[in-house]
Amino acid sequence: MADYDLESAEGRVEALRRMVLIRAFDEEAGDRFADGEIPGFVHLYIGEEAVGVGTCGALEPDDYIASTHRGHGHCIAKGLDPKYMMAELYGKSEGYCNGKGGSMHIADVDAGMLGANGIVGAGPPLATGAALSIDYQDRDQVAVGFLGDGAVAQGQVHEAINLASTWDLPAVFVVENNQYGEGTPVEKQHNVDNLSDTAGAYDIPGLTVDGMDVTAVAEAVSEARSRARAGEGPTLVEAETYRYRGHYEGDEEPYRDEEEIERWKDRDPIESFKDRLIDRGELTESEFEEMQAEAEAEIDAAIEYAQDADLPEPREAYDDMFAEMPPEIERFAGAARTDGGRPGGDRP
Amino acid sequence: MADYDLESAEGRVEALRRMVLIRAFDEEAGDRFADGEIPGFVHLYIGEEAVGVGTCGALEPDDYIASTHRGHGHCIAKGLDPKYMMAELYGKSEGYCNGKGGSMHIADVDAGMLGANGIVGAGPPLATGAALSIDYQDRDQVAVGFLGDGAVAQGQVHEAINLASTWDLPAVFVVENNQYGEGTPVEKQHNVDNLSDTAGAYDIPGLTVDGMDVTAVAEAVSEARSRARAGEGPTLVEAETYRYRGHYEGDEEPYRDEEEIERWKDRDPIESFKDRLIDRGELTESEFEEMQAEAEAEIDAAIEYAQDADLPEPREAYDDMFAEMPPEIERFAGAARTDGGRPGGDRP
Amino acid sequence: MTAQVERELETETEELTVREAIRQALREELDRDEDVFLIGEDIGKFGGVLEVTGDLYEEFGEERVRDTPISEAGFTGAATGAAATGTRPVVELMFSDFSGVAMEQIMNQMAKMRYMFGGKAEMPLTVRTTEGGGMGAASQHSGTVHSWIAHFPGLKAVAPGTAAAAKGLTKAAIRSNDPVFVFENKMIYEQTGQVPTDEDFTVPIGEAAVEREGEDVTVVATQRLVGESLETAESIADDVDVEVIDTRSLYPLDTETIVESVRKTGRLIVADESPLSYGTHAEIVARVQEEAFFSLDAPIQRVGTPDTHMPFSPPLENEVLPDGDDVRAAIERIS
Amino acid sequence: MTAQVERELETETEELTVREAIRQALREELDRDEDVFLIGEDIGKFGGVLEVTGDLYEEFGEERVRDTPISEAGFTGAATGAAATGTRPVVELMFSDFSGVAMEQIMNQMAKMRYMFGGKAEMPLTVRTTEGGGMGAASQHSGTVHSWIAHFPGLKAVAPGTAAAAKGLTKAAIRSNDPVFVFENKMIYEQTGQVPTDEDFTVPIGEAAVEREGEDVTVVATQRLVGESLETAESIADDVDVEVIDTRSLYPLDTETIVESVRKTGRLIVADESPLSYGTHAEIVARVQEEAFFSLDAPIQRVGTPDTHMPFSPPLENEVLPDGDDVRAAIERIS
Ligand SMILES: Cc1ncc(C[n+]2csc(CCOP(=O)(O)OP(=O)(O)O)c2C)c(N)n1
Ligand SMILES: Cc1ncc(C[n+]2csc(CCOP(=O)(O)OP(=O)(O)O)c2C)c(N)n1
Ligand SMILES: [Mg+2]
Ligand SMILES: [Mg+2]
Repeated sequence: MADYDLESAEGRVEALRRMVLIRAFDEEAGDRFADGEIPGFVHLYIGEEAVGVGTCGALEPDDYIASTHRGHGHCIAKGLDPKYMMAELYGKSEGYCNGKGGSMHIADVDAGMLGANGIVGAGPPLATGAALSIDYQDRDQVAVGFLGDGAVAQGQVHEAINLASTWDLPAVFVVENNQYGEGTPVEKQHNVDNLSDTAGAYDIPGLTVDGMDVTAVAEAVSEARSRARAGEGPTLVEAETYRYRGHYEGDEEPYRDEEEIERWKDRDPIESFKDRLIDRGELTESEFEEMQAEAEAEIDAAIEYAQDADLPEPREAYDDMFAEMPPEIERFAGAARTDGGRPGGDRP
Repeated sequence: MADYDLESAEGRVEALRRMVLIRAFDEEAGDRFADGEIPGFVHLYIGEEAVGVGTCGALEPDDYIASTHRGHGHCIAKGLDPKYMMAELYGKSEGYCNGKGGSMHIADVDAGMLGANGIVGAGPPLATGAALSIDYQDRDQVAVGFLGDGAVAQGQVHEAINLASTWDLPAVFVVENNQYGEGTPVEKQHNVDNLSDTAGAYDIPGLTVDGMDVTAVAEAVSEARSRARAGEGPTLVEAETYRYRGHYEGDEEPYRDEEEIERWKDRDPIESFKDRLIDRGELTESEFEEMQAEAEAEIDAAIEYAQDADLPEPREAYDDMFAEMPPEIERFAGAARTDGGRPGGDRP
Repeated sequence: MTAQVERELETETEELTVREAIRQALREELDRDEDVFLIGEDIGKFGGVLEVTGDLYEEFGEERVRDTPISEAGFTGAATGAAATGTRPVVELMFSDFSGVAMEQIMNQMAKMRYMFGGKAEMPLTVRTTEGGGMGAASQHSGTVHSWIAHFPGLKAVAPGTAAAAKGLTKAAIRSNDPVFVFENKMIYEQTGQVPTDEDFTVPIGEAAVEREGEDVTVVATQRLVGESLETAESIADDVDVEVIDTRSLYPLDTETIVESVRKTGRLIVADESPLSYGTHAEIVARVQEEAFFSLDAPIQRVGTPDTHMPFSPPLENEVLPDGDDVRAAIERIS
Repeated sequence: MTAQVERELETETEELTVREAIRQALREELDRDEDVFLIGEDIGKFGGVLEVTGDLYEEFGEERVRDTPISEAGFTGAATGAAATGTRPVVELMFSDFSGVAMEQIMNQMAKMRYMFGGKAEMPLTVRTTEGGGMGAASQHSGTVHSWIAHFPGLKAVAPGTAAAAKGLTKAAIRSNDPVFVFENKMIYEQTGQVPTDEDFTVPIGEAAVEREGEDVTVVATQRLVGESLETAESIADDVDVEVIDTRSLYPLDTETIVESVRKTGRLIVADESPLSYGTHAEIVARVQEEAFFSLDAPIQRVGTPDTHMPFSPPLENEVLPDGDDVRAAIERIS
């Protein structure tokens, strides 16, 4: 059974809750980044929540996902804990990667989350690989590779989909077409009308769905999952969506105008889904407000947790390079620079 | 005007002559390789002559081609001289690359031949680049990238075609589908029925033509060239063909049977085209025999030339790394190892 | 010749940041030669993620400052093909960590074409890319890969440590008929320095610069560590007289200038941000011990990243990232 | 421990070629562990272009000896994803020159995943690939790129010089939970040697072997140059007593064994087929001068490829390809 099943009212409410939680997480992450509390880069998922949540809603708990640089939404959709995610953004030892990864590398392999990824297009080969493991060991799982519209131009994406298709692997590729790769609009990256047209190059089904509609995404991925499990190979699902924020926080967005953003906001995935659930009597306005309040509280708690958590000790920088630490690294680890102890060599 | 125009009787005879010359070249190259006269690897084009000749027949003399590891046929079709080609196979200074390249790297940039290529799939980006130069400088040329069926699985091919298509560059991609990538049949490399189906991923025309029919290839490429020159971007032409010899000389071919080979040989591109020209009264049987005899004589002369030519001097190994030789190489060049003169360093 | 003398020979200078110096170099070369064009991801309207190309798009238009799809192999390969057919492309590879995506075209086409063809191909191609840790960008956006490119035959590699070198080397790279990689350290884009205004000012590829003269110990540094070494040198000037050399080029490497300095000082520190093992440092060590073995008074010390990736969290990044303190500690170890 | 002593400790040996030794290693590990599978281009029915996998396809079937489309980035990436999710892939990258095609997955995923995830990913992955000149295969099929992999943090690299090392290191690589590259020199596949038959024989990654003991000068060699150095050592045994060490592993590198030898001999030659500048040699030079500076009597000599690509024509290839004669000349220069 999926964590939350969009075919049940309960599952739909849970899906909405996750979307709300993602938004709360990312709004707060944006603010804290602006405040200088979070180092590095952050790429926010605001506006695209329906894609991650719709996709993961169609998966079983031990299915795999391979994510992108814009991974917060995928993590929360997959059930990762915002507390440890936020701690990771803050570079704390309690974070998912003990502070080594940050926003761009949050991962929880045991939970089936094969990592956000700083390299555009690098996730799909990993998803193909997870699908290969599944196939090789005859396990009842699938692997999903997320990628952006920009990533469709990457060679390794082509190779990964071709392999999965030639080998009929249990993989699903979800293209989040948010209309831009950084500042470059999708028309300047590709000639095709729909990115799902690329599926024809692999003779696999390609669908374009409304990525602002969580149930549409879930349906498409659910079907794709069934095909994958039936040994019929991968499917390419393109979800048309939009990011409300800049490419990363700090982006001045010279490449688009407010009007375009507003047009997409009118189709907000959370608002519209909430309205539908209320219309169907599966949720009340006050329940939604409560849901929002709870999400905000959870994120506040996550922030507090992250703020209070410990920074890693400098010497931890030397851990985790290998299963066993090689002497090359050991000589530094034994005398962390902050202790002034770098090795010096021969003496007369 | 093209070197030879398949729309004229004269051009058709010239096309046949080039096909015959390619076959004579490669049969002799295979024999001399077996005799141990030619070092390294050789990949023969026998059976595929119609593709290279049909393609180059549709081009103007100063158009570019970027070739593959199986490049002899492309070279001769493009008008390179078998004498200097053979000298290159023999590793002689008179070869196209002064002996530095060998079979896998024959090139003549001034003649528009951007090189055979030892890396599967590396030619298409180079062709896209040549098309970019053409476009940038508003020149009246096109660039053709040859690639094999196996190469279609390469990421850089995907990227190259996507770029050319997004930028409407004057490029043409010719897929030589000879049914195998080394020992692996095309069905084990791709899911699509026709490799031209991949064109849909770039919203460019994709055609599959009979690669054993030189006029069919020429027609398709000619149309593609016109599109390219009209600013309508690239075309993907798949030519279905077959290599009669192993992947490289020495291949034991465990992956296919004699019967399959014979089926293709029944459609031999030279035989069938010759028959058509005779039927049309554009050639007589005896003219054809003379053509063959001349081709063999030309190749015999090329062999003789290659055998007699000088091997490069060892110190030439240090030339041509850069426009100007850096000191790092100079210190070796000044004292070629064969003279026992390697540099030694400080003395007390 | 010391860097100072070199700059004095120029008639006029102005103060620029490294970023401005590079942009000025690009602008001047675009102006000078119509065959020069820039190509890369979001270098146009977006102005480049690290804002180096800035407003060049507005100035020169989309043909000469060309945005690309996210296809490093494709556009690096296309630039290679273009360079062989009459134009002079300047590629921006957004982060040097992305060199892996394009490595096949770099190693097997760009680097080899001239040689394989017996000299019958020109390759007037520049690849600019950013390197280095220090901004919390984590392991996939903080790498220093210049040791790879310097090692690979057929490629030239430069890595400026000052604004003047940044401008002069960028221009020299664009004018060169060989493929040249320009490695820009992202932490010094805001660093300022005096830069010659002469539009024909270039820094010859393969010449190091003595940025500070000294008698006791030589520090050969690259990129960000040039500035940090100079600061360190000043801070300990009362105790030790440090000579600081900016290699500027990595391949070809100006062995002569370095060896000459070591013959004088007898002691050498090599400071470079690359991971230590099999890194840039080792080559400098190897050449110096080859050429000045009997002048060396102590083991040459290496300052670099201790074979880890760049971790995200500031205390971790700070631990592994080499800096002026490491240079000082190394000097102390052998003084 | 010398290689001879090491082998004597094994109960039984048999004579195998390097090719047979590697195939035996693959066969034994496929037999031992169901999670191990081989993946690469034409390694199945075709048996591998250099015939290393041979009949393993017939023996283990197409799931365990998996042929791939020509997609090095794709299948290397897939192997990386597979390794992180419970299997133990052994990739064959047909020629090491093709590493560029797959470099992004190698450098940014395979090498970094464990670290970036704070240790929470396993990466039990082996990549086998062939290197080296000598068969007229020209510039794109003759490269030696192990310096790159040895330099890049997060990857282990081994490069056997003997049949025993080839078997033992291949098995150790497959059993390791880290990504390990096995660099096979294509010219020694036919070279024979005594190989332990014990199915649990492995050569620990990170241990060099003294293949010949000597007092006067140390030659540290890799791959093909191990055998050539041993021959050279014998041929001049009357004049100079040469110690020959096969590094076997490049990363981690067994600095201790090398330094111990140099403390005894005071003289060192490093012989490796990589292009010289910024190559494997330099790292060994740097470590030895760091650790044994005061024991060195002469500049360490490097024998390698003089910064060119491998040219096609035999006299050219022969000129740049380092061999036993170069080792002898280097010994003479400092003896
Ligand atoms: C190989 C590679 N090239 C370039 C980048 C820089 N970069 C980061 S995100 C991005 C845009 C990605 O666009 P898309 O795939 O559409 O994802 P989105 O950001 O829109 O979610 C770029 C170019 C990168 N990280 N990796
Ligand atoms: C990147 C790369 N991978 C693998 C090879 C080895 N290889 C050489 S030719 C070849 C088969 C190519 O098949 P195809 O593209 O169909 O061309 P064909 O040989 O059939 O003409 C392979 C795998 C290579 N040269 N380059
Ligand atoms: Mg996008
Ligand atoms: Mg083929």
